[in-house]
Amino acid sequence: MREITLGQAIKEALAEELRRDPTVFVMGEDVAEAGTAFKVLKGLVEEFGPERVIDTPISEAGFTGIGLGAAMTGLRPVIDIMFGDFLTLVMDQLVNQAAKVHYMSGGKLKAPLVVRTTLGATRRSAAQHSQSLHAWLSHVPGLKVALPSTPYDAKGLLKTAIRDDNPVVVFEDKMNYQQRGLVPEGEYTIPFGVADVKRPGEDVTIVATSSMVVAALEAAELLAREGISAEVVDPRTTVPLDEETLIRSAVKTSRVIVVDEGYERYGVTAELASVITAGAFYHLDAPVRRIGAMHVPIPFSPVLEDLTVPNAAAIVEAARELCGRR
Amino acid sequence: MREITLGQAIKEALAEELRRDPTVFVMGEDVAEAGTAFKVLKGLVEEFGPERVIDTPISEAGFTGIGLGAAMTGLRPVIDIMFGDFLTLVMDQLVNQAAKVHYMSGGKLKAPLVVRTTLGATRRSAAQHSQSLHAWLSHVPGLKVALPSTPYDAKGLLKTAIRDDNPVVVFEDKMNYQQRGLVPEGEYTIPFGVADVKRPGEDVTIVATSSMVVAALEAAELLAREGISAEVVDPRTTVPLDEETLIRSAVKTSRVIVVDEGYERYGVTAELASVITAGAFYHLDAPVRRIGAMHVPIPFSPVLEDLTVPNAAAIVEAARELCGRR
Amino acid sequence: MTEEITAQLRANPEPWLEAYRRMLTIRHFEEQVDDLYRSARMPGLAHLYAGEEAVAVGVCMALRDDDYITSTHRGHGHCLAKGASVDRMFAELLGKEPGYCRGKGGSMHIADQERNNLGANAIVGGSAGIATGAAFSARRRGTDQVAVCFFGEGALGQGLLYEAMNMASLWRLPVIYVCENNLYNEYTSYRETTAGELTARPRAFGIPGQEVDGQDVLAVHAAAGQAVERARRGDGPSFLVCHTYRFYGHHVGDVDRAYRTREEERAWRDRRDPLRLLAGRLLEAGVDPARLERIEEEVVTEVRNGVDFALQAPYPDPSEVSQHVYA
Amino acid sequence: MTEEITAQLRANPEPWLEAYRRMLTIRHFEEQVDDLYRSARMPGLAHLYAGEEAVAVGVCMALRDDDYITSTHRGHGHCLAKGASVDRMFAELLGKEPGYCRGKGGSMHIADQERNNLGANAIVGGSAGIATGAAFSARRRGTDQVAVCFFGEGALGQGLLYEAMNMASLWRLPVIYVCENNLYNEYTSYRETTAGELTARPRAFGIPGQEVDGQDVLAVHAAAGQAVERARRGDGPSFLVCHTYRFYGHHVGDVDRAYRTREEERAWRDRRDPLRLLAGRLLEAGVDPARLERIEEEVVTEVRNGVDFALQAPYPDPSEVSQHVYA
Ligand SMILES: Cc1ncc(C[n+]2csc(CCOP(=O)(O)OP(=O)(O)O)c2C)c(N)n1
Ligand SMILES: Cc1ncc(C[n+]2csc(CCOP(=O)(O)OP(=O)(O)O)c2C)c(N)n1
Ligand SMILES: [Mg+2]
Ligand SMILES: [Mg+2]
Repeated sequence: MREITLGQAIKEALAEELRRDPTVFVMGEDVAEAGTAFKVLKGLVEEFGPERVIDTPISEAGFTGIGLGAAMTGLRPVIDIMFGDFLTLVMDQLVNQAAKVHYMSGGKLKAPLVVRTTLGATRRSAAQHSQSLHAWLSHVPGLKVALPSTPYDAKGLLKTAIRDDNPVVVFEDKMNYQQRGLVPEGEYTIPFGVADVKRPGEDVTIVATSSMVVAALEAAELLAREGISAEVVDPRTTVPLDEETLIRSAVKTSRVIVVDEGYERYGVTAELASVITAGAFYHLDAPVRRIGAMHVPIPFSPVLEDLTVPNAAAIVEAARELCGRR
Repeated sequence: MREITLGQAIKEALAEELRRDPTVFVMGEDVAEAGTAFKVLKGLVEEFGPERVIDTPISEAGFTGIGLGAAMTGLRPVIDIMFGDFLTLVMDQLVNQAAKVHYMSGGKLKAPLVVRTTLGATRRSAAQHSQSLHAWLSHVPGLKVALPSTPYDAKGLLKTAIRDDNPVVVFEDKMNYQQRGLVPEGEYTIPFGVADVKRPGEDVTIVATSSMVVAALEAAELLAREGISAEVVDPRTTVPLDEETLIRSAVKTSRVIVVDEGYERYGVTAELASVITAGAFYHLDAPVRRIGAMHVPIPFSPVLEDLTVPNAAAIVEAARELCGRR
Repeated sequence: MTEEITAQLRANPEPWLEAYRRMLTIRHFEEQVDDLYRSARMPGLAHLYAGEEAVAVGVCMALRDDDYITSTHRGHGHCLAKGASVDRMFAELLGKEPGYCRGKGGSMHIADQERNNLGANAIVGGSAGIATGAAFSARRRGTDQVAVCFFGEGALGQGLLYEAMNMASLWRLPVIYVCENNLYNEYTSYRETTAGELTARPRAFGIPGQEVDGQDVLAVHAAAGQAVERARRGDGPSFLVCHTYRFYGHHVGDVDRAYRTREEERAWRDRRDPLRLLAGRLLEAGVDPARLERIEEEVVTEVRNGVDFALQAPYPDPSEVSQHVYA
Repeated sequence: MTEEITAQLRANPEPWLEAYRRMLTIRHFEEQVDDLYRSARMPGLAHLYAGEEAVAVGVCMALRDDDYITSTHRGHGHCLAKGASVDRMFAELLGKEPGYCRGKGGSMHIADQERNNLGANAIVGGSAGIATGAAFSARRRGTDQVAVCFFGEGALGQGLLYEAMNMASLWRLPVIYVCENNLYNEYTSYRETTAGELTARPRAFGIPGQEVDGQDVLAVHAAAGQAVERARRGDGPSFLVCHTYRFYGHHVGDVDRAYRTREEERAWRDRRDPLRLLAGRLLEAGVDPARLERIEEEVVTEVRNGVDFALQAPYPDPSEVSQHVYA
């Protein structure tokens, strides 16, 4: 297996699917010549041409709608929303249109649409370029939501998303495109709704999504030195959610921390905590600990921004408390 | 005290605030001559004129943005978004702009903006006119979210919203405008973040929001006949949330049901359940039971639509189970 | 013009008799819907298309079966004009299982996949992207299909339309924007909500815009035909503003209609009824009045049978509630 | 025209010397920002306004202190042109406590409440509603303030702008839309993203649109002055398309700029530098070259002092992180 970056894994997934299926295309702002603002797709347009890797005006709602219309009529668009914060502009197209068209038509119309976008702070980009809004989309029936945390997952989940007959929103951690990881040469996909135990453990379960998986693994490493064995579970998709794996781990360890970079209140941590509590209540030593972003707009100043995002230290502290080590 | 409808209570609140403060104005589609699509504001334009009760084009994002600009420069707009489903169109103006401007400007700019909109299904209006999207807004720091369930609360909360220096989204249950209730003649406001115990009880706590308060009270009545004493607690605002009152009731009864008409997954019930579990874990007999809308787009057909919305029967059943009565 | 059209009619009245049948079907369908509402046999509300029949029929007559349309909350007319059957439409409006969407969509979401009707949309302007995307798709897939986006003049208030038109123009997509200007956005005159000239809007994006008498099915058809040809040739999008009027209220429950006068309504009904205008022309062109009567009888029967079918049809099984959330 | 302007300058060069000072301040400010980035002393990125100075300064010179502006991600120039001070701006860009937003906004969100700068906006087109609302507010409050909405030509892709313009036109609001056409939406030529003629966009909503040489501060000022007068008179909105060019990349990290040629850049820098054009005119009009040199010295000192101030300023206290979420 080779080691490649998360960005390369994404490009590979797209290139393979573009090659495999002529109905696939990529559309968004600066995706072609510039290869996206994050340079992740650099080179794609050279292989597939500007008819399949398409630069758009700055019209998120418009081109998401066009993507949807294309999806309803035989194509498989991959729409690029540069920053997750701009999802605010496409909520109608995604939620009132794409998510509902299959149901509203009694199963006759389909919208095999993929939206790739980002989440995550600490890029010093301030309040309008740092949000993690995946809770919103996860709330909406008809949508699926994938949150890859490694190059391997990023490639496999994106390929699955493209082949799925439903609208799927894939959130990528924008700080993570350079993260390296092992990815096999051959073709593979990762089924939705299957959590991945990123590290097995016995004493405490850390359920972590996307950007927070790295922090959770770091925390697990630190905890190991103190003799606390942490299991790190990555749901990989919030919809569908692999409740079973989460609950099984909770039953085993009796102590659970849920970490997600979205806002804590009314966010993903609340749902995961509730699902785990409902399924493992009588096995839990203590209530599930939630760790999400501080409930403030993300500030620009680095000294403030870093306070708003969960990190390994916060996870370690929560784990110690849960395990009665303080 | 007089008995008036929830719709009348809202109109009274607006009329009083329009009279009291010349900077207040109302803006939206068909709010003036037609008095809104629900006829709730009928007559308001006659008293205050078309300069203060303003019909707009069908441009939700545009007039919400205009409201925001007006709010930032000395006015107090009350923006009408006819159906809560159309919030999809104004998420950028509400979330990236209004919610953040005070923080991003280091406390210098303010956005005393009120958005009135609706939630709730069973009006046979199908998937794009029936959603309850208050979880999204509750997820966003910088916004406050009010969910009145009675004429009394509707009036008092709306007046508080208008006087608040922050953007506030008020969700009204569109099926509830004709509901009657006691409302004092005199002026009053209701502070945000103060839950209301709509019915005291001992055996089980039913935390219910907005449209679900009626269902919860109905359930409590039915349960009383079976000898189960249910306490019905209405948080009234999801942001700020009166965690204390919720937890206190949970500690008292040891059994909690949370009911909200939004989708259950990644919705308001998850947050309320998590907050209560965190605060009352060692007092709870069983995990908090969540009851929200079924995770499907709201279907048109009445025989299907009615299945998607929580009702008194479902609450009764959950309460019986929690109390070991089956 | 009038002479030319009379000549056209006289030479071959058949297509216009078919247009007459479709328009009349819409009219009777809508009257029946109103009746279902008044007699409390229909759940919810509906927005009637009566008065605007010439627009949908004139445009759809210029289309092939495999061309796409997107429709609006006022969508029964578009759906029927594109060829849907009356019985399954009634069934949908009543929330019944044989409805086009198994009763799950209802009046505001009727779609007809078999005839590439991508569906009514209850979000004003909400289908501007979808129609443009269907046109994009036709081009990418190398077909010569075109897409028609129907919308009320109220949708001119929605920014999405401009975003979509800009891309349609840049990429010369085979899409036709059909603006049905029935003078009202719900209960507000469009003059209070719409600045400038209507056809200047598409022109601002390099799209030709044309005003059409929306009560004259021949005029609509002629303008639509040109736009369709242009689109099929690969010359890009067009925009038609069809001036029309809804004979009923905004929806079936809008009965007092304080926002407009009874005189205005009467004037349109008396002098600008698209059915009477077409019937007059057909007779003028020498068509036997008996043919029109026969068509009317057939339509009345079809609508009556359709509504009976729907009333007797079963509701979907409760288990359907959680089907079709995901494909 | 040239003669008229020379006469104007000769008659009273003082305002244009002030314009020169502001433009030069922006230029030196931006060069300093670039330096801060390259030397890794600034967190994040910034979008430099160098090359476009005549637009912000020409427009803001036509405004009163109490008039409103809204700005963009490329907002330093607007902020300075409206009268903000260099030191507090640098402090903001470095995330320091004395910054205009206490370091919480940063480059993309600088606002200056004291001069009614309602803030930069990192959502392209995101302030179209806000500026229009400020104009609405001025009118409702009975003042004669006007509001200016600055945006790049990329914002023509955002539907919100059209929604706002429609209402501004209907309600004759005192707002001026200033489109800074610097030829690129990030890394894509505006010709690939923008159909039709730019000034046809406002005209479609009944708003007069005018093209202006954005490198010529006198021309910008003249056009803005007319628009401001019109707005104050109550005659409604205007739209200016200012043709301009950014001398740096899209942001400070955009150094290879493969999407445009070095020749094009050189041509603009050599022949269309708004500072050199203004300096030339001032000299032509008889201004002593020493005055320009003095201004430059003062500006250089101000910028140097400003950056020193900011570098030494404290960061906000950690407790600030949860302040100002709610008012
Ligand atoms: C985005 C949105 N805003 C508001 C509404 C409520 N609404 C339904 S129909 C309508 C008026 C539409 O007017 P127009 O587009 O002219 O169509 P018409 O009803 O006249 O056919 C409004 C405001 C909606 N459905 N969607
Ligand atoms: C809604 C939105 N979409 C995309 C972006 C990313 N983005 C930032 S600047 C920019 C280009 C803006 O071009 P233009 O409006 O011409 O302004 P310029 O940078 O040329 O001054 C883009 C696409 C954004 N900030 N907001
Ligand atoms: Mg209309
Ligand atoms: Mg530009």
